[in-house]
Amino acid sequence: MSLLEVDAVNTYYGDSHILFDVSMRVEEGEVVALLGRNGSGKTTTMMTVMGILTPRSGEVRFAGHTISGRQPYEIAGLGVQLVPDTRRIVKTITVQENLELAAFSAKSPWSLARIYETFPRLEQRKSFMGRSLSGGEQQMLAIARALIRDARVLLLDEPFEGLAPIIVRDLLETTKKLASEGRTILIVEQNVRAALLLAHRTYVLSKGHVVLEATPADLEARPDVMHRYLGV
Amino acid sequence: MHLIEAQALNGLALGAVLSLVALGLTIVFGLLGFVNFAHGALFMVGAYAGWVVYSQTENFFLAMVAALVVTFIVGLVIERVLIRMYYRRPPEDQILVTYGLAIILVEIVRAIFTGVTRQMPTPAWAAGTVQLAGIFYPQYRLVLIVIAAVTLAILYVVLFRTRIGLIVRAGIDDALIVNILGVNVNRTFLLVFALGAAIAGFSGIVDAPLLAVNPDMGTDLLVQSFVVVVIGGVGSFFGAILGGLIAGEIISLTTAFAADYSSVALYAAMALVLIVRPQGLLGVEGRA
Amino acid sequence: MQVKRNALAGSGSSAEPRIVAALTTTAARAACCFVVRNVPLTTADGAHSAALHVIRSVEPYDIPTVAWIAAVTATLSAVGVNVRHPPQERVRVSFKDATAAPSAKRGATSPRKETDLPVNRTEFLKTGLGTAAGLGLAGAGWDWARAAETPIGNYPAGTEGSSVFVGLLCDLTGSYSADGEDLRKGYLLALDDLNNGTGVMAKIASLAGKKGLLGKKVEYKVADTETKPDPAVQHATEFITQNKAIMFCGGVSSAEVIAMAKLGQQQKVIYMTGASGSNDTTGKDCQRYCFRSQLDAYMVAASLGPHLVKAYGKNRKAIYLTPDYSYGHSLANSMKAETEKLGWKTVADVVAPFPTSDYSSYLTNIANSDADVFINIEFGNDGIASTKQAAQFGIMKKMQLVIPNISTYLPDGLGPEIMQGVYGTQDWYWRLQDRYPLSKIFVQDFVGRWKIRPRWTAHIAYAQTAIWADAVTRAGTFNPVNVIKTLEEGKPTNLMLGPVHYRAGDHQQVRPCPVLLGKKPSAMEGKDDFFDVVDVVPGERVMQPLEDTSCKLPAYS
Amino acid sequence: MARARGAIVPLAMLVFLVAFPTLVGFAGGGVTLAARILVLGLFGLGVDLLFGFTGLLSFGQAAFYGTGGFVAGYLLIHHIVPSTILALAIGMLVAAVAGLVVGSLALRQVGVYFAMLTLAFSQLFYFLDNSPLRELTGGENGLPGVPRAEVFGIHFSSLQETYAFIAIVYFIGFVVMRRIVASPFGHVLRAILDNPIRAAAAGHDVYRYKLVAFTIAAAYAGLAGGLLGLFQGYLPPDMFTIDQSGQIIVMEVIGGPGTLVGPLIGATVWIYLSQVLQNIGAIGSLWKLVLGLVFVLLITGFRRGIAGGVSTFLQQWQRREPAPVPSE
Repeated sequence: MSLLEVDAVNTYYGDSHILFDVSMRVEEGEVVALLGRNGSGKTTTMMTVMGILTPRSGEVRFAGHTISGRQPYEIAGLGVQLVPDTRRIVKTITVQENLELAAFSAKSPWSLARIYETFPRLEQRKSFMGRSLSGGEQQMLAIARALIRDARVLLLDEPFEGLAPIIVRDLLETTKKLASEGRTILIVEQNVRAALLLAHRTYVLSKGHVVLEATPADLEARPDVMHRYLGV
Repeated sequence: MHLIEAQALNGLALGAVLSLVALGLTIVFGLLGFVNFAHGALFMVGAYAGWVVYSQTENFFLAMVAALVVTFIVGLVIERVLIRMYYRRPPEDQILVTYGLAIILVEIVRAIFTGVTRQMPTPAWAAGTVQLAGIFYPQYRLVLIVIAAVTLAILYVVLFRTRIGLIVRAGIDDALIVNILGVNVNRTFLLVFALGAAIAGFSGIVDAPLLAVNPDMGTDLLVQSFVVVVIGGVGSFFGAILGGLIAGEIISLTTAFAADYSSVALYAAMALVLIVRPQGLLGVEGRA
Repeated sequence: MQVKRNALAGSGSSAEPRIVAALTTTAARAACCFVVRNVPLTTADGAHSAALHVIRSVEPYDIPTVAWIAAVTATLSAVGVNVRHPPQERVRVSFKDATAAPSAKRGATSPRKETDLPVNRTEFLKTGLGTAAGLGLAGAGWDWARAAETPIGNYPAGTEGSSVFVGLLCDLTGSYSADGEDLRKGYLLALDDLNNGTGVMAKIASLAGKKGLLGKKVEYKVADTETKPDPAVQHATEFITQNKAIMFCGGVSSAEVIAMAKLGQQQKVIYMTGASGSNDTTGKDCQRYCFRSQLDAYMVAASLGPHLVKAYGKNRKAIYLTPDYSYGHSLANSMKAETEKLGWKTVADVVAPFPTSDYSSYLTNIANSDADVFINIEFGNDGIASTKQAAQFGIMKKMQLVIPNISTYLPDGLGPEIMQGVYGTQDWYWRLQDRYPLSKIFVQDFVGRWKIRPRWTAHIAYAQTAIWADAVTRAGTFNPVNVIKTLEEGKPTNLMLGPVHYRAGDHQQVRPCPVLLGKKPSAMEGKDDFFDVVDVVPGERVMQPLEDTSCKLPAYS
Repeated sequence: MARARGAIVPLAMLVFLVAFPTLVGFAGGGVTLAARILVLGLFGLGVDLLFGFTGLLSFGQAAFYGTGGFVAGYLLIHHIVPSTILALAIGMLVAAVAGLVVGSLALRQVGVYFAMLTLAFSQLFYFLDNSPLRELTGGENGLPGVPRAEVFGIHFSSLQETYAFIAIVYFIGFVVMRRIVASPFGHVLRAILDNPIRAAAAGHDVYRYKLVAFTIAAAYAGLAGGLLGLFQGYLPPDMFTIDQSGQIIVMEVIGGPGTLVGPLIGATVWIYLSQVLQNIGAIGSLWKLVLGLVFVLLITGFRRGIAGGVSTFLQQWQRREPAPVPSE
């Protein structure tokens, strides 16, 4: 049994049909990349898994529980944690409060010290308001919030988007480290190269359909697919 | 000259009550994302709950407790029965349902207690006047300033020094991420709605010795507290206080010079704030 | 997709000319139907042929347009617009009709100037579809005795059955809902007494031993004015047009009352006011069809003033808190004039906007003045809030509080602690039962029916209904002109305050004016025993001279 | 063909307007009640453009209703303007200008904030009417003595004639509003209703479109206000109250937003129910409570009001046939 299973899910946004029978799985300890062009349904998939959107049909299962149809906080309580593409740092509270907020409901949260060890930059900024952080710092904080909850699956939605290359490199290192520690990660990334560096396995989405499941090596061997679906 | 100071003091007392009422409104608005048009009705319900207890016991503290408890419970019930269904609906629907709710609350109170204005006297221990720099000033108004200040201080501690306060403040900015981070926001919504109702009810009872206690007493105050929220900035704790004080001073000081225009001046000030700083004096940009 | 959006955006700028064009063409189309004045048109067929005529004249239009015009024309004819005659002609025709054969032409326009108008009653009697003209004729045929009378208002249409209808306008919701409820209870008691020949009604000479009015049962309905003039006028209009009300009554604020009085005059239906203390009601806004029983501001001042001077001495300094509306100003001015005449000085008249809930700014000025009498003109809930706040400012420790017109439930909202020693007036107070036997009967009956004592609004309701019933009986007809003339004769009706009548010149009731003084809490016998009746001033002594009222009563018809 | 079909609704409306007083008569109301409902229906057309088509919930429409009414009424009472049409037009224009000013400020905000602002601004108008301008507006007593309509030498003097006049104005207002919502302008408004951000992304100046819609709604409110004065000969000060703004919104919601006829249906239901309920002995003064409950139930259960519910039903009923091409 896979840790996370998405089974023939159809999701609507208002009246528009976004995901068509999307199925995928993520095994324990695996890093899976979700690839596809803009508007192919990657973020919608993440939101469906997190419970922000409820599928009209199909099921999402996590560690044997059916989680589709449940509230985000319940899903988070089971150990799924989304790091949203817009980061959603709470702007009106401090960095430390952002972390405390995330830690409240976790079963065995990391200590703040451990987080600050992983992200020293955040410690320097701990009493700053969320709104004053730079983009890279925000992304760090967003990932840190998920880590402090010790989530079993991290859903990283476009973690590298809009960041300076040097920061991307840093974050990539951090993410690699997390993966090497055996953390399960589902990552959505426009930056295909970065995603392929990290992932054990990939799914390619196009117009709401899963069109391909492949290893990074297989995918790189098929420039036609890369070009057609990923624009690379 | 000393009359101007007295008017400033009047403004402070009026502003204190307005701040309190507006705070309840702004917290609910900030977190739940909609303005509670039944806030004025809850203010009235609080006054009536307090009056019922006061007329039995003649104890103003018990009356305050009753107002708090009753409106808190009314808030819980309303959220569970009605408001809950509206979280996923457009904000316009949410306004409308609270508008309908306001009618229902007012008419229920009228049906139970009739339209006769109820007698809510000044508590005996605060009925006198004190002499301040040569002018006589009602003790109860000073008490009112103190009650409002203490209540605001308690709310400050709750909001800024407790876990639930952190959740509320975060939720005001972004309720979804709080949900994603594993916090049961529904429970928080319930609590905050009831808290907002209780603040309204509490304001109702502490303001009752100044007002005519009747079913329609909340209407004017509702609109004034909207103005306070607009001036101060939605969802902002200090915005509500600042807005309340500004509104109170505008009303009192204009009255001293041109009574005809005291209400007009309030709305003109609101328009001015909107032109200069649309998000309100202490509001965060990009909200609402 | 993108292209389509751009197309929409591009053509967006041309929307306004199109709208204007639409407006113009539609207006032109609608206007067409007025052009066809000379087309004979009396029935539905007439409308049809008129439409055909229009079709011929507007051939360039397409079918739907013509259909619209036909339908508009039909609308007009159906609802009774006289499309045939220009108005001047119509007036001429009706003059002739009125002199030659008044009885047969009930459906015709009565002779009057188009300008004074707003309502053309006789046309409205036709009720829409043209059938009522026939009904009117039939009605006239049955009653030869009255056939010679010109129909007026709802007379005789509203009196042809076995019952007549009276519309009751009460403030059941809104800020005067308590007073309105009291008013309602008073009306219901009065009308049931009238129909059953019981209670105070049975003590009125002309009504004794009779049930109903002129042998007819008096039906009624209650409508809620919501303490606002607009719903008041809406419901009153319905009572007049739909229920053929022969009289309507009620209203608690002067604003409602003045608006309804205007309506009564317009529709030629008698209106007996509810609570209204403004001088304007029988002053600049007085109406031939409106009668007011409550003390006006002048009477309040004139009956209260001497008592104030007697109680507090001459050479006093008074300060006023006045709501900024016409009633407030008229009461404040009357009080000022009266007390100044008796030697008092007016320190200031502090005017607060209406409505106000926080009076601190105004009270600060009052508290720090050197006045020794505080005369609070504020009424209703404003009166309660302002007086409570004044007490907090310690004003009553320094000054004597006077509330010239004590609103119905003001003592309940303020409590006896504040009310003790306060001078004021009310239209009526239940303690008057000790002086007037009919007041005693009234209180008894009211308590028997409603389990609470009547307040002064209930008294107004009962008294106004009774006086009207007396006048109708003495006139022997429901014809409003005769009833008004009977009321204007000034023959008194003996009621809860003894004999009362209306002054012919302004329709203000000449009636005893009770002066009240708030009781000590310890002296109260029961929760609503707030006052001692200090004096009852005969009305004749305190009436404003007619020439000062600026009242010019409009015509009877 | 398309044109003929386009005329069906106006035709049906005309037939309805002819029959309306009779229908109201069956229900125990008079032609004045029918006229009042039409006035509210006209007022509601603007509210529908705002709320039903653009998604703007204004709680301050009473300000424009009152402004239009009092301006037109004042001009007519004091014979400053001899023509009814001209007075109505000036009232409408002043209301529109007031709408432009209030809108340009209030539309800086969206959603609830906007609703609060409009409400606060309408309070400003209320206080202006009541205190500083009371010499002109009659303050709390309102303005009596508005003469009946006279157009091109025709006097609309009886109640029936006044109804006809109001029906004609309503009809014109209805047809014009139909044109407005079917125009490219109306399409953009609906796009804003669907998704303001997408509409802005498509290059529309959302603020300006909203402002135009707000101004049109204010003009309709002003015209309706003028008609109220004409038919009851009196302008009540409560035209300016929050209650008035709230009531028209309630009517809009009960009737069905985005349907144009919604406010008319809502006004009919509201006024009819209030009259009926007031005359049920056991309910009497509780009528407002009952209506409040009905309103809350309606908004909870039937988002699209009565008209919306009926049209949904009809659409489902017609689904077997090929659906007519929607206007978008």
